[in-house]
Amino acid sequence: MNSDITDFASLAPAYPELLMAAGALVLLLVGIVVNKEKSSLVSWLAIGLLAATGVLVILQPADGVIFNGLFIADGFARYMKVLVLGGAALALVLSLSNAEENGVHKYEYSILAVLATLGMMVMVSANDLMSLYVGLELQSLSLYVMAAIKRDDSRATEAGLKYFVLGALSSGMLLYGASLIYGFTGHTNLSEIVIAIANEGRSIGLIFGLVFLLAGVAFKISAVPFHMWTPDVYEGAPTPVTAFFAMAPKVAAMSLMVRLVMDTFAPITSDWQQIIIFLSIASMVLAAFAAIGQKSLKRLIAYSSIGHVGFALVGLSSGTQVGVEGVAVYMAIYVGMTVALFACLLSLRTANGGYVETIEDLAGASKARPFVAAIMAIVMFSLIGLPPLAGFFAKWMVFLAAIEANLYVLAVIGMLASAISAFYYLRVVKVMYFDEPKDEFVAVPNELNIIMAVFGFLIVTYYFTLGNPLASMAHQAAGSLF
Amino acid sequence: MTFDNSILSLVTWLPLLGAVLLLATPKTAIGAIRWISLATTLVVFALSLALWNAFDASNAGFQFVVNMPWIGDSIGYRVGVDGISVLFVVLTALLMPAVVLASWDVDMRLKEYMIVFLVLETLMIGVFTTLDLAMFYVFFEGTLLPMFLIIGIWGGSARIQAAYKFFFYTFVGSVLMLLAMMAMYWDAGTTDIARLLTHDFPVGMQPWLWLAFFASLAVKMPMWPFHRWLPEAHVQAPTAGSVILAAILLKLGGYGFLRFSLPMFPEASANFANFVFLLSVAAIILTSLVALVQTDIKKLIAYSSVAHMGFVTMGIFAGNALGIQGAMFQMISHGIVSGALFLCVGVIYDRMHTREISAYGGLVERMPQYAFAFMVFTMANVGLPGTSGFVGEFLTMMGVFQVNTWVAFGAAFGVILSAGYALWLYRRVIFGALTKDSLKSILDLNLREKIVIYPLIVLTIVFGFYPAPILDTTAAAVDNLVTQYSTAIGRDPAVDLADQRIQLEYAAPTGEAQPAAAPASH
Amino acid sequence: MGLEIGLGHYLTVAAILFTLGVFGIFINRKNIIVILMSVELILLAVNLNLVAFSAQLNDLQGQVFALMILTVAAAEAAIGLAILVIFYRNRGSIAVEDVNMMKG
Amino acid sequence: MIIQAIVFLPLIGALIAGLLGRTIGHRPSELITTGLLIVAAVLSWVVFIPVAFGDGLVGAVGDGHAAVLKVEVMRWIQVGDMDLRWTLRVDTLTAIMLVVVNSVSALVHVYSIGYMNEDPHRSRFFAYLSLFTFAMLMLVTADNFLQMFFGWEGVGLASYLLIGFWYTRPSASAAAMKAFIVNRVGDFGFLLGIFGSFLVLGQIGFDGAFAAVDEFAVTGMPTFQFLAWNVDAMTVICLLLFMGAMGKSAQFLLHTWLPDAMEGPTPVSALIHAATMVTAGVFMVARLSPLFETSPVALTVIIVIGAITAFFAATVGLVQNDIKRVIAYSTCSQLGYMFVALGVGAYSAGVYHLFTHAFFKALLFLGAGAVIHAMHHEQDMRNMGGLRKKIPITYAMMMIGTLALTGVGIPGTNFGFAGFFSKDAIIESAYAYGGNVGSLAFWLLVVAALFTSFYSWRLVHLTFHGSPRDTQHHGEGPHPDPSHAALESHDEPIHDSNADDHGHHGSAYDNAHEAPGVMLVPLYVLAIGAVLAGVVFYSMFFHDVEHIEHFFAGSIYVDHQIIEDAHHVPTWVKWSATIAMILGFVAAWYMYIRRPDVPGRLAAANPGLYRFLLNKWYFDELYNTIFVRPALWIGNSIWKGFDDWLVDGKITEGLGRRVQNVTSWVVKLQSGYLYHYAFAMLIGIAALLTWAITAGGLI
Repeated sequence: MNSDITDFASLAPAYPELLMAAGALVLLLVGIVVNKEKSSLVSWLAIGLLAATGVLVILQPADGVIFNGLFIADGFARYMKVLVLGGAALALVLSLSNAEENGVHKYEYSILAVLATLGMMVMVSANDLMSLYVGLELQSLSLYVMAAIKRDDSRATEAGLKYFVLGALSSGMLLYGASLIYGFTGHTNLSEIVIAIANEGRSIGLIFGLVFLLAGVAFKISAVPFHMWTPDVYEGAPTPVTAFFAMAPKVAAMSLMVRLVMDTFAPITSDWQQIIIFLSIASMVLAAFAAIGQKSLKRLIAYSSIGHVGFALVGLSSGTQVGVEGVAVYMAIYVGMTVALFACLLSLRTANGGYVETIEDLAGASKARPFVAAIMAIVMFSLIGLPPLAGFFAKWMVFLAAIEANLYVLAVIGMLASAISAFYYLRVVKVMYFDEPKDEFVAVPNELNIIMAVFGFLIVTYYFTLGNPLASMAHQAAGSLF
Repeated sequence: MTFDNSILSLVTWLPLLGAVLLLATPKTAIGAIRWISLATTLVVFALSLALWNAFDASNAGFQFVVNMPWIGDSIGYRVGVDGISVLFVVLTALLMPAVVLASWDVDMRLKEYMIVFLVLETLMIGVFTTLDLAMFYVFFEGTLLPMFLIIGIWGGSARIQAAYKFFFYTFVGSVLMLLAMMAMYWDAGTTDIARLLTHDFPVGMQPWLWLAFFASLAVKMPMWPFHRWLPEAHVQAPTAGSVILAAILLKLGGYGFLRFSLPMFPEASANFANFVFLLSVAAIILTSLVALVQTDIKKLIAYSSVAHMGFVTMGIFAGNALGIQGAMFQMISHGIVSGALFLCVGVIYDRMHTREISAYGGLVERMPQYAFAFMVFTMANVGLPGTSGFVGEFLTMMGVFQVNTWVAFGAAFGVILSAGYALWLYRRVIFGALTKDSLKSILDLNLREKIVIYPLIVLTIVFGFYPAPILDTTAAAVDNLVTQYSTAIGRDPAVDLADQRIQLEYAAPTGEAQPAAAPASH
Repeated sequence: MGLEIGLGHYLTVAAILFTLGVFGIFINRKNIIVILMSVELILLAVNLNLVAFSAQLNDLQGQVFALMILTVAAAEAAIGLAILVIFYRNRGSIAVEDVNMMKG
Repeated sequence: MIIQAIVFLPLIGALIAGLLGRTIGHRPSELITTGLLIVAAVLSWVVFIPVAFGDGLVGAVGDGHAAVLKVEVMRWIQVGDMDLRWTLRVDTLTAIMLVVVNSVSALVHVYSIGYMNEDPHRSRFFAYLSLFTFAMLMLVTADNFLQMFFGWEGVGLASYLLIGFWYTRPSASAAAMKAFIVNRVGDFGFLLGIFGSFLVLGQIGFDGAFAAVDEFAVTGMPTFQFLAWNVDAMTVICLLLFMGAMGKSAQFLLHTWLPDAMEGPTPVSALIHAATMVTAGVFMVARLSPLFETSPVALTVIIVIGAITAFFAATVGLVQNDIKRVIAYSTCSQLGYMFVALGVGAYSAGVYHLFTHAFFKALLFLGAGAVIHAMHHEQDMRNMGGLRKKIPITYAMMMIGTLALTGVGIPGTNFGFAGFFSKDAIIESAYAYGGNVGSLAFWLLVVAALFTSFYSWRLVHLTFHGSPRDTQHHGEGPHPDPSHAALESHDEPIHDSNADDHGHHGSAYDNAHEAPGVMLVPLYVLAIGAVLAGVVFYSMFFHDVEHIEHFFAGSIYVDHQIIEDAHHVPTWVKWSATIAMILGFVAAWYMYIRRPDVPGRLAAANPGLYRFLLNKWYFDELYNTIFVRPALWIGNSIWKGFDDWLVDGKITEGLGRRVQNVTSWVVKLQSGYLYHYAFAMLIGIAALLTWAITAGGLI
């Protein structure tokens, strides 16, 4: 508790965050001094910074609780941070090509991304309602701006506005819940809250707080019924931004959710389990149905991401270590699939300029851009959860946990939902492969090709390549929570 | 891992290697693509023969076993074959070269086409070689993906509908099986099939597991009334697709029943046996009647497949050596015969581009060799003794007769009906005067088609007269299965192994006689 | 015999404020500015809660928390207004009804 | 070795002619197949002679009482203890069949060389013939149920191929299909019978089965649960097996395929549908006599069916105009005789008739073939007549055949044609059997004998006597009857590949010519058989019980009682058949020579009866209405109604539509309005709160 702030070494667990913070400021300076045209330089620097931080996280595994218990670094946090950083960095890479017309060429964009990522890292490592709130807000505020960064585009601004208003509402809920929890446990520090709950047991106030708090987090992972913003924001925001939204923030929020329920509220598992199960079922089912009705690809992806959050929550609702492992693996694979997906999306630009907006625009892509189409198809099948692709192994983990916890109804509903969801994923494949081509597609930037190739390969060969290491890492990560 | 044990992994993954090779070849190098695919499948076939040769039929257990943990605790890399699975491996490997040859003239996206088929081969062989529950599902379900593309991309006019139905029928069924597998994992603490086989699942749990598996396997089989997707898929799929679908993919269902339902949930299987019998007989009689009135050659054969699968399920759940051996044989034989029949349909479809029966007639005039081949397979389809088709039908009916005469009685109607639809088809397509101008110039089998079809003719007839190679291979494993099953459900294994006659009741003895009910054993 | 103001009353007031804020967000069909105010109202409710609790528990953390919230709220309002401005530039309106280009 | 030769030479011939026929040409294929068949025939006589006249089967194991010679060829199906092997079993019964099959087959091969000499597909034809012979041999040499079933189906296949040999004729391929499917109906029973006997006897091999049956004498008859009833096992099994026999031997109810089978080339009719295949049923019952003996019920059924068939077929034969159809129905009716013999327990008599019948019926068919050949493929007797002068040899042969068929002979003496001995033997046994069944059978058979002689002589008269009628045409035939539509429908114009025959000018009568030698020689040989087969083998088949015992050496069940009784029936019984025969002859002579107008008036007088007979008691129509059409109808309605409408339309795609509905509803929720979104969140919170509080039991 009373560790001397000035003793820099004692801050080892927070080195990555500190590096990020400092780096962000430096980038700001760089961005100001270099002239606007060189903005891609800033992006590369940002990517470098994120990568460096990632390396730091991996190479410098210092566990511990610092800042008077505000901040915790453990295996779980590290695992999630790597995912967050990876997702963020890849999202930035995706934004490099045609940044101009996406409106993400301004150097502020990369800096905001870095700040948002910093916020997420704080969320992941938050061990106190306050640090939790601060991290969350740092992330959210940056994201609001990123959503609306294409200032002259009315869709983008509307997306920003919606995201902001609802986000503010949700953080209001979260705070209200936090205040109640503080009031009924007498603590803001998570590890102390656990003890308090364990001693004093449940009370209506506490449950109120729990619900409001979880609702706030559920908004960030866009779980039904707190998902309403997702489709609109995904559609409105420039595609690279959508890619960013779809990966890092989800991971961060999910890890926050996991830490809260598995750690802080462990003593009242039965209470939060109800809530998580409800969120999970609602998300899976609603997403499965809603996505079928979509024409816009990005909206479809939005609903798909909602659905996948639902599946991840299936694992969490088991409340077991296997469940947490499942969530960890699931988020990792989810990030991988999303990266590949957006890479494909950004690679398919019709000759008359502009990206493919609707599903129909993909018609005959398999003839014009066989490689991209193939990767896209693979990703779609993987999102369905069809073996032997990565998506299946993700589902395997989470449902395994659910079955272990005897949540049969949940499992069956989930499985049927995934069967229904196959409808819209297959539709994409069908349009690309079975339909006749409409218009030409232009060449694909290299970095996208590389990303698609790498992640496509990993998705296909998951069983041989990533499967084993990822499983063991997730195992360690989850272990640190128990 | 000695070579002996690595051979399974080799057989399983080699086709994938071929696919990768194709990936590297430019799509314009048609010749190279064809020959690489052919070579790959041939090598795999050779290996599978070596495997069969090295396989010790007297050993009822798994052989060439490789067993190592892989992903977490729940997924391992485990392979091995026993008398039940090894033959399917050979069958798959046997038909793939035929399929490649049959698709020699495919001009649309040949590269992707061959890649998809090679991937499919790996998945299909994997289903039979894997000994890991999770991996079984991976392969089992994985076959959906290439087949969906095959039907959807290279299929006929209404291909999209067909592809979707194929996908959803199978997928919806399988997800339940997946959950059942997870439950099994938590109950037994392993996904090692070899260990699961010896694990006693709680009797209360078995019905649910059984039903979950049934949901998936019955659709794959397909059993009546879950068969509706099959005719559509067959009609729309390209020839090669139909061949694989009928010859191998349908067998996954039967294999699943033999590998999981019967040995792992014996009590449940016994309780559901009558239910299965009912569906089987319904399949045999009703779908045969439906086949009788088809106007599309492929549809007719598809429906007849459903009927023949009825014999398989019937035999499996008879639960005695006769029935199960018969079911095994029936599956292998049907693999050869139905595959060949679809190849035959492909031959005339390539020439006339129609599957309408009414568009043909009198082909024997111009295509005597074709007529001969088609006759052989038709007769095998009818179940004429001396063709492989007979042995399976006979054994399954014989086996089920020991258990339930009603079922055998119903199934025997299939004997009449199959003759009905098969011969009628033959008469309308092959016999009669060749009056249609479109057919006047039709050509007989060319060399490539002969190379594909004639070996199958030989097999059909050889296995009809000398089925021993197949029956001997399966014998030990099946006997083992039967013993476990009947012991588990409290039946007398000796009877089910047919080592002993059933205890007859005797009417009042005629003439001077010992007290009745003296068991007439020999 | 004056009325004793206890924790309960504070919580009630805070709850009412919170509800007002929320209702302000979805009953109001007119103006987005109102929504921003409602958000502030919510945060206010939260602060009231925290302070009340901290007094009750005589523990400072609550008040620290409240101060943090005030700070962040300011930033939030700033960003909100900024977004609102560019939105107005694009659409020439800040009526809530007009914020639905994207739906379905 | 000799046995294998007998069985497999035909197969070799078939393979050569079938697979290499195109390359080596027609003539070689003909010669090879025929040559091999002749060798096989000679060999089978070599096997048979010692059995008949020497001291039993050469190389047979077991004493004279059960002399069997077995040659194992290879394994077949082995599951559990069901051990099936391809084994050739030769005993007396088999030896007889070997002789019959191979001799007739050889002769038919020779005959066909002449008959088919213009057909472009000759080699295929000979391949089929030899293939059939092989299958038939496998059937008669079977050592277990399944091998018998193999031969059973094999001959079915061959007959299918041969009936449909002129595939361009729709009627031919239709008849072929009908033959196969009707036979399959019989096989339905046969198969179940096999299953049953394996279940009850635990044996698939004959010896084992017979041994098991013997045990029942001790243990009493077994019963088992068949379908819903607990029944006497052996009765059910025997009836099921007999069902198979009915199909193959065209017995009443399953006879409809035989007349249509005449679509095949005439030699085929002679070989398959007269001499050999159709007698397979008789052979089967005889072979399994130990089983059938255990079930009086089954035997009774056999008698009744047999008697009815004999009578029914004869009645239909009375009015047919197609020369081949007449003989076909006669075959049908003669088979009925055989079954009666089997039923009453005089198995030897049944086999005896099978043996003699083979010769004279083959003779008749080949003779008819010669006539048709002479008349350039005209088969309608109403267009023949007076051929006696044109084709005297054929005429003579037909006369011999007719005399044999009608059973001309003097009771109590050794003078008589083949048919005389065997048929009288059966009739006497039937009478000796006594009881209602026995007497019913007896009278039906006697009447049938009368009809037999009537239609046989009618055939002779219409064909050979009287004046040529082929210049005139349908319309004023002997039958100015109202049923011409029916007639047309029955006699499709004979189209055959050798078209040159059709261009001939002048009437067929003028161009009629005697058949070439290659076709006549077989007739001579058969004629000898038709004359002598009866008298020579009389004692060993029927006359003397000890001799029978010794001759058959346990290959069939021999009931001393019935045979003894048969020998001591009243004299009027012995004469009954002969008298019936004479009456028939007189009637035929009166109606077709003396007063040719009578038949027409008779037909006109009672058209109902006439048409009833002409249309074969309307069996085809009946089956069409109660089996074929319903089957198709059901198939159609299940297909359209269940598969397509319900499963596909309503359920599968219906589900799809439901999903779409839900979707459109869900999508509406996403209205795009902020306040709706906020509201949704609040609802969510409220719901969660309520749920958490209530479910948590905090209120």
